[in-house]
Parts: sequence; C-alpha cells; structure tokens
Amino acid sequence: MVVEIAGLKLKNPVMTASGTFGCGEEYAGYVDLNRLGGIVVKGLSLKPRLGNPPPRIMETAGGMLNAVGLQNIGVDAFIEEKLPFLRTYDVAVIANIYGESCAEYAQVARKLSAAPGVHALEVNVSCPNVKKGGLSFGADPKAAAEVTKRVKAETHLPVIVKLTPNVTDITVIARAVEEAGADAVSLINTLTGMSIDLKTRTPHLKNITGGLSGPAIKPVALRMVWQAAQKVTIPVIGMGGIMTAEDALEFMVAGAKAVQVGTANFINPLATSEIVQGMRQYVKHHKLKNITEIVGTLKV
Amino acid sequence: MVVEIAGLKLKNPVMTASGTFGCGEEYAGYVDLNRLGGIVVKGLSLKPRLGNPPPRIMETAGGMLNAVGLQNIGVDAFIEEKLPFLRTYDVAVIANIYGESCAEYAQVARKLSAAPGVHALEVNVSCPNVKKGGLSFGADPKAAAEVTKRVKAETHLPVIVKLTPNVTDITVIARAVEEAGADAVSLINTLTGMSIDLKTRTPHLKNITGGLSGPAIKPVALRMVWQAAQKVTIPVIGMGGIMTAEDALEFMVAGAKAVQVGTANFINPLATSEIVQGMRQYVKHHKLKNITEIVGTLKV
Amino acid sequence: MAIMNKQITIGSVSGNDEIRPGYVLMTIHVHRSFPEPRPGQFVMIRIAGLQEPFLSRPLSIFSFSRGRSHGLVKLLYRVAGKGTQILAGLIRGSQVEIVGPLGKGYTVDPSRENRVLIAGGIGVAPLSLLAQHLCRLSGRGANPAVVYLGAKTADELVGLDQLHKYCNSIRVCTDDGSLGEKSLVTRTFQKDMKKHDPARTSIYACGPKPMLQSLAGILKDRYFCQVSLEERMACGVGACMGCAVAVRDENGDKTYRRVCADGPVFDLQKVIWE
Amino acid sequence: MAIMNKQITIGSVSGNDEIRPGYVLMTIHVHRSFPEPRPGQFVMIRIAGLQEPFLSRPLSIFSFSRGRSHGLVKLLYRVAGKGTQILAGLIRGSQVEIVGPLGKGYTVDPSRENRVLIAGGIGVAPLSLLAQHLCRLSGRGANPAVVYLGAKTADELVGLDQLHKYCNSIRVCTDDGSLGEKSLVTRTFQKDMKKHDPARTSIYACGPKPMLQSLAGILKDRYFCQVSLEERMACGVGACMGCAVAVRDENGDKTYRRVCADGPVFDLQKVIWE
Ligand SMILES: Cc1cc2nc3c(=O)[nH]c(=O)nc-3n(C[C@H](O)[C@H](O)[C@H](O)COP(=O)(O)OP(=O)(O)OC[C@H]3O[C@@H](n4cnc5c(N)ncnc54)[C@H](O)[C@@H]3O)c2cc1C
Ligand SMILES: Cc1cc2nc3c(=O)[nH]c(=O)nc-3n(C[C@H](O)[C@H](O)[C@H](O)COP(=O)(O)OP(=O)(O)OC[C@H]3O[C@@H](n4cnc5c(N)ncnc54)[C@H](O)[C@@H]3O)c2cc1C
Ligand SMILES: Cc1cc2nc3c(=O)[nH]c(=O)nc-3n(C[C@H](O)[C@H](O)[C@H](O)COP(=O)(O)O)c2cc1C
Ligand SMILES: Cc1cc2nc3c(=O)[nH]c(=O)nc-3n(C[C@H](O)[C@H](O)[C@H](O)COP(=O)(O)O)c2cc1C
Ligand code: FES
Ligand code: FES
Repeated sequence: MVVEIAGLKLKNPVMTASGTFGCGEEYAGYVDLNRLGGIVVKGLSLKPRLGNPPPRIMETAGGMLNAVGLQNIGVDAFIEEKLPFLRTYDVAVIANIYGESCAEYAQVARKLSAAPGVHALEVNVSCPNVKKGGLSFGADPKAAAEVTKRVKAETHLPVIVKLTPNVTDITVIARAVEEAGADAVSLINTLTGMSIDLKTRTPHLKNITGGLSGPAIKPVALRMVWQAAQKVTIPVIGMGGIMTAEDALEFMVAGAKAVQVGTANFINPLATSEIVQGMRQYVKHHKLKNITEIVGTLKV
Repeated sequence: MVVEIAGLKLKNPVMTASGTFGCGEEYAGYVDLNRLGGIVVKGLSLKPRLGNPPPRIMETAGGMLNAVGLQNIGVDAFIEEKLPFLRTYDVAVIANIYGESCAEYAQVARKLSAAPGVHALEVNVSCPNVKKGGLSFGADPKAAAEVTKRVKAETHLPVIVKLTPNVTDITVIARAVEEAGADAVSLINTLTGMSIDLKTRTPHLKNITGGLSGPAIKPVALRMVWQAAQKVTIPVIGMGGIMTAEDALEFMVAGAKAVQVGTANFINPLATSEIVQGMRQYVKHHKLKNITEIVGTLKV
Repeated sequence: MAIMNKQITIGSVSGNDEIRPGYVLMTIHVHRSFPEPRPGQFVMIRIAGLQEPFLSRPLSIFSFSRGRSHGLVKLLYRVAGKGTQILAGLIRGSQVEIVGPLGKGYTVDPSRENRVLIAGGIGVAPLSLLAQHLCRLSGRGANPAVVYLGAKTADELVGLDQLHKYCNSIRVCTDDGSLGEKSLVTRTFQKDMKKHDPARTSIYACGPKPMLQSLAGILKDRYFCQVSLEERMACGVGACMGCAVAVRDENGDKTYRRVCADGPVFDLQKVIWE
Repeated sequence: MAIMNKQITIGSVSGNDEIRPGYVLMTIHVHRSFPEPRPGQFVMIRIAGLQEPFLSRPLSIFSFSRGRSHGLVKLLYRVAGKGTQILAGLIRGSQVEIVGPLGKGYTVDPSRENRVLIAGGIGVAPLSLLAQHLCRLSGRGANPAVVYLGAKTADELVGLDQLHKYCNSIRVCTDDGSLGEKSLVTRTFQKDMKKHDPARTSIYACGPKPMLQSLAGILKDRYFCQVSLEERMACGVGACMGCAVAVRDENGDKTYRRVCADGPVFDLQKVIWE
C-alpha cells in the first residue's frame, strides 16, 4: 500500500491529521505507530503558544468545534522533546507549521529542515489570527502562494500546503500554491462555525468561533477534494470527517492520493489502525496491485 | 410573538424554508398552517422545471444532500393551482423565486406581485446553473446586487435575498444586496457537498454534487448569521439545521429577527409547530414582552 | 382547509428478530388508534429521540393487526446498509417513531378476479399485506391470489410462512435452485402466463429494479400490473421532491413523480427505466 | 517505544437506574481483564456503534469490582444535557464502548493519615471510589476518612449509601436544610477545620466550580488539597488540547494543562480560576 507524495514514501496512505494526534505519544498505547502511513504532528509555531482560554471545544451534530488556538510548545522544544520519541518509530513524520507572518513560517521551516527525523512539512495557511488585514493567508491566493514560496526557499523537504475550506473556490488557492512550488496540497482544514449557549446567551467557545470537524463536514470535504484533484497535478491529500476505511477510500476515489484522519481518533483511539486494516482488506478483496489504483477513479 | 420583516407582519418568527415544505399541502394534515409565522414555498421559475434525474438525495452524518434541481410547476401553475389553497389560511406566504437570468428573475417577480395572496418574495441567488460563467449570482456581489435591483424594480412586495454560504465572506454579499435595496436577507442556503458510493465508484447523486442541509451545518449557519447581522441594518432571517425551539432561539440571539425551518420537517413533520410552541414557552418563562427582545443579544 | 388528522406514532419494539441472515422481522406495539394501512402503504420509521440515522427509513407494512389494547405493526426488512443495521440492533423495549401509513398503496379492482402477486426478495413485504387483504375480501377458504415468490437463494427467501396463511397457490423459485424451481421469478411467471387471461387479471409486483424491468418487458401493455417502487426518501410525505421516479404522464411525456406521495405503487407500463 | 497495552472495552449495561430524579447509576459488565482503576480516574463512554452523542462523555469511576467471570464498573451521573440524557435512556443489554481508566487520579500520601473528603453534589462520584480504596488500605473497622457531603437539596444528595459502607464519619449538609445541616459543604467543613492538623491532613475534593473556588479561599496554602476538575473533553487521552484548565506552573506562570491527561486531579492551590 506504499504511496509516494512528492518523493516522500509512506507505507500506506493513512496519516494522522494535525492537532488530533498530539505528537503520537498519547495514542502509542493504542495504535502501533509503525503501521501508520505518516504522523502529522500538531501545529508548531516559532515560539511556544499558550493557546486560547477554555472552553475550547463543543460538540455539534456529527462533529465538533475547536478553538484550541494552536497551543504548542514551540518548534525548538518540539525538536528537543518530541522528535526523539518519534525517531524511535519507523514512520514518516510530517511537521505542521504555522506562522504569524511569512518570515515566521520561513523560520519555523528552516529549523525543522535541520532537525533529523522530520520528513515533510505541512504548511497550515488556514489560520485566523495572522498579520495582514482580515483575510487569512489561506483565503487569498496571492498570500498563500507567497507563504509557499518562502517555505520552499528554506527547505529541501517536501512541502504540503494545507488549505482552508472557507473560500468561494478552493481550486483557485490550490492552483496558486501549486504554481508557487507546493509539492502537494492537503484539504480540508476546519469550516468556521459557532455554537451558542442559550441559557447564558454567550458563545460556547471563549474564542466565539471555532473550527468544525468530523463526519458533519465530510460531504464538503469530499466535494473540495474532488474539485481540487481535477485542477492540480500535484498530489492531493484528503481529509474531513474520515471515520472508517470506506470513508478514506471514498476520498481516494475522489482524487486523494493519501488521507488524514483527525477527529475520528477522539471517537475511537484505534481509528487509524482500523482504517489501515480496512484498506488492506479492500486491496486484497479487489485484487489490486496497489491501493493507488483507485485514486481519482470516480465515474461521473 | 409578532415580528415585522420589512413591513411584513408575521405572527411569529417561525417560517418554513423553501423546498422543504412544498406549498404547505403535504404538511397541512400535521401542522395547523395558521399557527406558522410564514410559509416560504418551494422555488418557482418562469417555466415548469422537470428537475434533476434521481437519485436526488443522500443521507449524511447529521444532515442530507439534495440535488432536486428546482423541480417545480412554474410560476403560472403555482398561482393558479397552489395559491388558492394557501389563501384559505391566514398565514404570510413568501414566494421563493429563481431565474436563469436577471430578466427571468424580474419576470417571475412581476407575475407573483400581481397575484393575490403572495406577501413577500425571497430571491434565491444561490443556484448553480445560471447563465453567467462558473460563478453563481450569489457568490458574486455585483451579480447579486444586480438581481436584487431588477426584482425590486418589479415589485411592491418586500424582497428578501437568500444568500449562499459557499463564499469566503458572506458579509460582502449581504452588504451588496442591502445597498441594492433588499429589504431583508435570509441565510444560509445549502453548503455544496458530495457523497460517493464506494461499491460503484459513482457519486450517490446523479447530479454529482448537492446541497448539504440539516444539523450538520448549523455551526456554519450560526456563524454566518452572526457575522451578517453585524454588518447589515436590514433584518436577517436565519436558518440551517434548526430542529428545535432552542436552535431557533440561538439563531435569534445571534442576530436573526426570524428563522426558517427546513430539513427538520422531514425528520419530524410537527417540527415547525413544536418550535412555535417552544418559543412561546420561552417567552412566558423569561417574561419577555416580545420574542424580538432576544434578537442579537449574544454577549461576546 | 385540510383536516389535521395526521400524527406521529410512538411505538415500542416488542420483537426484532433476525429470521434469516440479514433479514429482520420487527414487531411494534402502537396505540390502537393507528390508522388501518392499505396494502402497499409504508411507514417512515426512526429511533425515538435519536438523529442517527438522520433520515427516517421507509419500510412497507408487512402486516397489521389491532387488538383491544394496542395495534401491532410488523415490518420485514433486509439489512441493506447503515440505517437498517442500526434498526436491526434495537432491542426489545426500544422506542421508535413512526409516520404513516403513507403513500397510495395497491388498488384492488373487483372486476379482475384473477390476482397474481409477483415478489422478488424483500419485495414480498408489501405483497404480504396485500395477500392478507385479498384473503379477507374473498372470504374463508377461497384462494385469493396466485403468488410467484423468488429470491437469490433459499436463505434469502423470506415471507413464505406468512403468505401460506392466505394463499395456497405459491410458486417458489430461487436463482440457484436451493429452494423451489431454479429460475428467475419472472421466468417462472412467464412460463405460466398463458393461464392468466389479461382481461381478468390484475398483477401486483414488488422486487428489485432489474426484476421489475424484465417484468415490464414480459407483460408489455397486455397486462395491467401495479408495481411498488423504491427510492431514497427524506420526507416521505411528498414535500421534498427527493424520491423522484421517471414516468410517462397522460400525454406520454416524461415527468418525475414522487414515489412517496404519488406512489409507491405505479402502473408498470408508465414507469421509465433510466 | 511505548507498550501497546491500551484498549477499548465493550461493556454491557446491566443496570441504568434513576436513583433520584435526574441522577442515574449505571452498572456495566466488562471483561474481567479491565484494568484496576485508581480513585479519581475516569472513563470515556459512548454507545457502541452510534455517533450520537458524537463525543464520548467523561465519567468518573464510582465503583469497581472484579468477579470470576467479569468486572463491574459503576458510574453515577447527573443528567446534565443531551449526552447524559441519551445515556440515561439506555436499557439493560445495551452495549457501550469504554476507553479507560484514564487520567492520573488522586494520590494517597501514607504520611498524612488524616484524610478529609469534601464532595459537592455529583462530585461524590470519584470520592466514593477513593473512600473504598482508603478503606481497603486502612483495614477493616478503621475509619479511613472524614467525609463532608453536600448538595442543594436532599433529592440531589446522592452516593451516601455507598459512602456509608466505607466511612462512619460523614457530615451531611444541604443548601436548603432538607437533609443534614442547612449549610454549604465548604462552610460545614470550615467550622470543623481546626480539628484537622494541616501537616497531617490530606484533603480530597470534588464538586462544582464555585464550591472548589470557595474551598481554595478557605484552605489557602495551609492545607494540601487535591481537587478533581471537569472540562469538556474530546479525546480524553491528552491529544486534542481541548480540556485546558489554567494553572500555575513551577515558576508561578500561567499555563494550560489538560484535565484528561495532566489531571483530572490537580493541586487546588495551583488552579487559576478564570
Ligand atoms: C416505499 C418503500 C418501501 C420499502 N419497504 C421495504 C421493506 O418493507 N423492507 C425492506 O427491507 N426494505 C424496504 N424498502 C427499502 C428500504 O427503505 C431501504 O433498504 C433502506 O432505507 C436502506 O437503508 P440503509 O441505511 O440500511 O441503507 P443505505 O446504506 O442507505 O443503502 C444501502 C443500499 O440500499 C439502497 N437504498 C437506500 N435507500 C433506499 C430506498 N429508500 N429504497 C431503495 N433502495 C434504497 C442504496 O442505494 C444502497 O444501495 C422500502 C423502500 C421504499 C421507498
Ligand atoms: C474527568 C471528569 C469526570 C466526570 N465525572 C462525572 C461523574 O462521575 N458524574 C457526572 O454526572 N458527571 C461527571 N462529569 C461531568 C460530565 O462529563 C458532564 O456532565 C457530561 O459530559 C455532560 O454531557 P451532556 O451532554 O449531558 O451535557 P451538555 O449538554 O454537553 O452540557 C450540559 C452542561 O454541562 C456542562 N458540561 C458539559 N460537558 C462537561 C464536562 N465534561 N465537564 C463539566 N461540565 C460539562 C456544560 O457546559 C453544560 O453546562 C465528569 C467530567 C469530567 C471531565
Ligand atoms: C482539536 C483539533 C485541533 C486541530 N489543530 C490543527 C493544527 O494545529 N493544524 C492544522 O493544520 N489543523 C488542525 N486541525 C484540523 C485537522 O487537522 C483537520 O484538518 C480537520 O479536523 C478535518 O479533519 P477531521 O474531520 O478528520 O478532523 C485541528 C483539528 C482539531 C479537531
Ligand atoms: C430538499 C431541499 C430542497 C430545497 N429547495 C430549495 C429551493 O427551492 N429554494 C431555496 O432557496 N432553498 C432550497 N433549499 C434550501 C433550504 O431552504 C434551506 O436554506 C437549507 O436547507 C438550510 O436549512 P435546513 O438545514 O433547515 O434545511 C432546499 C433544501 C432542501 C433540503
Ligand atoms: S420523500 Fe420527500 S417527496 Fe418523496
Ligand atoms: S480531552 Fe483531549 S486533551 Fe484532554
């Protein structure tokens, strides 16, 4: 089930989604990390970030909102404290990075590129609190392309750009970052949503709005993956509400070369390994040479 | 619980959402239509429309996709065959209209304005199959404003413009149609999504993509209603996943002066009347003079 | 003004047994005021208080009886996917919400006394209620209908016991010959066709699309045949336009009808197979 | 490399009884290999095969016992909202999925022999297991802890029976005086405080935020008190950063800790009440 994403070999197409699997430690008791295609660690910034005040999460129908606010220990502490653990495994490690400016993205990318045991970078351009104006990097094709270029200039690692679904046409952004040199795109990040406590007439999340994830967003994610896959030639990594091997395979049929599993981990700590297993069964049952045979085979 | 939307008096803030309640007949056995705030009938076009080939709907987590394709009997047949039934009730009737061009929107509006028993128009500018390019009217502020102006010019009735959520910033469109003369905006229409049958590797919907509705989209809808309500001065009508009186009240707290109930009708034919009843209890319990007191009272 | 006479019924599951691998018979206690269903009508069923599965599922009424204290609705269903799987997991005492009976059902023309029921697989469900109904109409001891009952294998041939209560002329066949004749049910019927005088015969069919389609080819417009169709449904009451099926209208033009409200029973010759 | 020793447990509900209006005791049969929980630990529980409620719910382990053939996990919970409502609707025989025991739980310092348990409302749940544990540690007949148990009303005072099995020194109070002393549990404790030598005393508390906050004010930094906190949780295992609580770190600076993995038990004096 090996897949190659921009020169990066994954044992199988199943990765963990950033922010939902910590740095692997918390789930290592449940899942054999060596059996995963890749581990995308949680978003790393230049300096440690405290994150948003609680409450940070809220359940919704078929999903959840989160406004963790990228709480993380910072890129230096990650390299020192978390990477050694990940290096004890034979699994692709993808660092998800975030910056408040292009320069910060570049700095984080540089540091990680020098660290042994990081195999690719995933650039999160879908963050609400960035320097310029109201629009986030990810909603503006020019800004997204600019970030991509800056990160590419700092690293020899494959660069995956992670796109936001909160846009009118995701293919415009996907093409912009492809032209800027991205080696792959991953989508979707969370849909911006909100939840209200009627009793107190306050938002459930201290941050007011949060990111919607889980099966609720799967139809939107599938649609965007399908749209993007038709417009770019670089690999597309699909995610959004994947709970089962069937879900993952649907994303591949829509055009994703690999997938990421996020919120499902919370519902079922064994989700990733069950998905890998289910995919393996599918390959066997359909007598495929490689799972990649189904990528983009949707008949329309 | 009377609310006024652009001169249109509703007995209460609870309307049915277009396309989910037919022209009232199907639910009249379950719900006393006289107790509703308003009935938004299903989308009407100039000529009868056959609609899309089946399958047209698919269940998703906490929601559903539909690609009905605006099957309707056309505005003339509506006036002749459906309006007389609606006129036997004492309830606000809002005609949802759709055109393939600005001229068609105008024509449909003109016909309905001359028909006794239509109390307002809701202009659906979120349709995928329109004349101009790839972008629908609703995703382009200029086109949305143009449609609004043309419809306003044809009618004395209050004009509600119904917005699509498939945009980067819904407030831009909301302001554009406000400036063009809209008397109110209603949001959200469905999110574009997709669903795949893994066995056949075909989309579940013949139309490939469809509109996502139901509780799954409620967080996105609430967020957009809250955003729009802060940017326009005309009334905002909120919808998207409302299943209960609590849901409806949350939309009002977020800034909606009235609400529409869509997919919930399918799950529970009594949904609208239970929501009206629940609102009434809320008013009583909180000793409100009018339900409108809670509109836009979200503390952030 | 329409009369507000329609309700949602809360039922209590008193049995939910896998009678064959993948086939479940659910018995539901309902209030005794539950309206008498016409054969071919269906209910929209969901688990009370839950939104998973999100949409209610349409299931034909397989049998109905009314006692002193309550009514008994029986549904016979095949575990086809997620929704029916969750339904199949309900244990005794679980509460379900039912909307119905819905749809138009089969019509019985008294002048066509030769009644033929053709059922494929789980298509037996609505035809069982019809058999019960015809049995009642024609009085004790009479043979109200000739039944052709087919399925892929013996394991998937369900509903035979129930039918035997009402009919003694039942031709059974399976695709693999594991029970009855080894034949498609449409073929078995075809071989018998001459026995059925078109003018005196009313045919009632339900089954998978390919079976109905082949039946349409066999019957042409010589026989009057009512078929019960299936489509994915959201509302079940005719409001959402989700359950469209292509049929020919009075002028022979293609149009879409709602399986839930205009059907689920249609004149076979009017159906357009897309 | 971490040892893969963590599993998901499928349990069968053998009891789910409303012991008081709005308070439910759930008994779950689990495999006998279910790990021995430490007092203060919790489980993430969900209905097997369902995605509603979507997130699992954290519930403290109220009691645990291991028989020959199976283990028995008891959970005592208040119907607080939608999720617990659905749980409360489970009937005997329903299947649940459990992840746990999770979290760090209370630590018992053998040198502090005077143990004080302060519970407000449903906060009694984790303290019950602690009482059971202390009872076992201190041997038969001993009085392992002094308990202060408070609730709004007699109706909401739950868990007393269970506590009586392990402790004979229990002070009961209610806000409205409908049972025991009419007082807040923190006030009742405060009046007794002199009896408890700070150097020899270990305090264990669980209850609503205002209670814990007032307790923090009463105890200052003179007593060592472990509190069990609650926050909304998604993963329960430390991965999502959703269950943040503000605490002071070693340098006295504000930081966020995960209730699930760094807690749920924290040093009361370190907690920052935002
Ligand atoms: C009027 C009517 C009466 C019916 N009566 C019965 C009955 O008595 N017994 C019975 O077993 N089934 C009956 N069905 C079919 C039954 O509704 C579907 O099998 C069921 O809804 C599938 O739900 P699911 O979630 O288990 O499957 P899904 O996972 O939704 O789908 C599994 C498969 O079934 C197909 N399917 C889904 N929904 C329908 C549908 N509404 N109609 C046809 N195919 C569908 C899907 O395309 C897919 O191939 C009836 C359908 C209709 C419209
Ligand atoms: C470690 C831990 C152990 C717990 N042990 C118990 C227990 O033994 N018995 C018991 O009755 N409850 C316990 N709780 C609280 C319990 O988890 C919540 O009451 C429950 O999750 C609420 O779910 P709901 O859907 O019914 O309510 P919701 O509708 O989600 O919320 C109802 C109210 O409860 C609050 N709430 C929701 N989730 C939590 C939460 N995780 N913690 C605190 N408040 C919350 C909401 O803000 C709201 O005010 C524990 C919580 C934690 C974190
Ligand atoms: C709690 C939480 C934290 C997340 N943190 C990050 C993050 O740090 N960086 C990032 O790019 N995406 C982050 N995401 C988004 C996920 O990686 C993923 O794109 C999204 O959740 C959709 O996938 P899912 O539905 O499978 O969860 C986070 C999601 C959740 C639920
Ligand atoms: C089956 C179906 C048909 C719909 N048809 C229309 C339509 O004709 N015109 C329109 O403006 N919106 C239409 N909508 C959108 C709804 O009016 C509403 O905006 C959307 O479903 C979100 O609300 P809900 O989640 O409460 O359903 C339709 C929705 C559904 C589910
Ligand atoms: S299911 Fe809604 S119209 Fe038939
Ligand atoms: S609940 Fe996920 S970190 Fe605590």
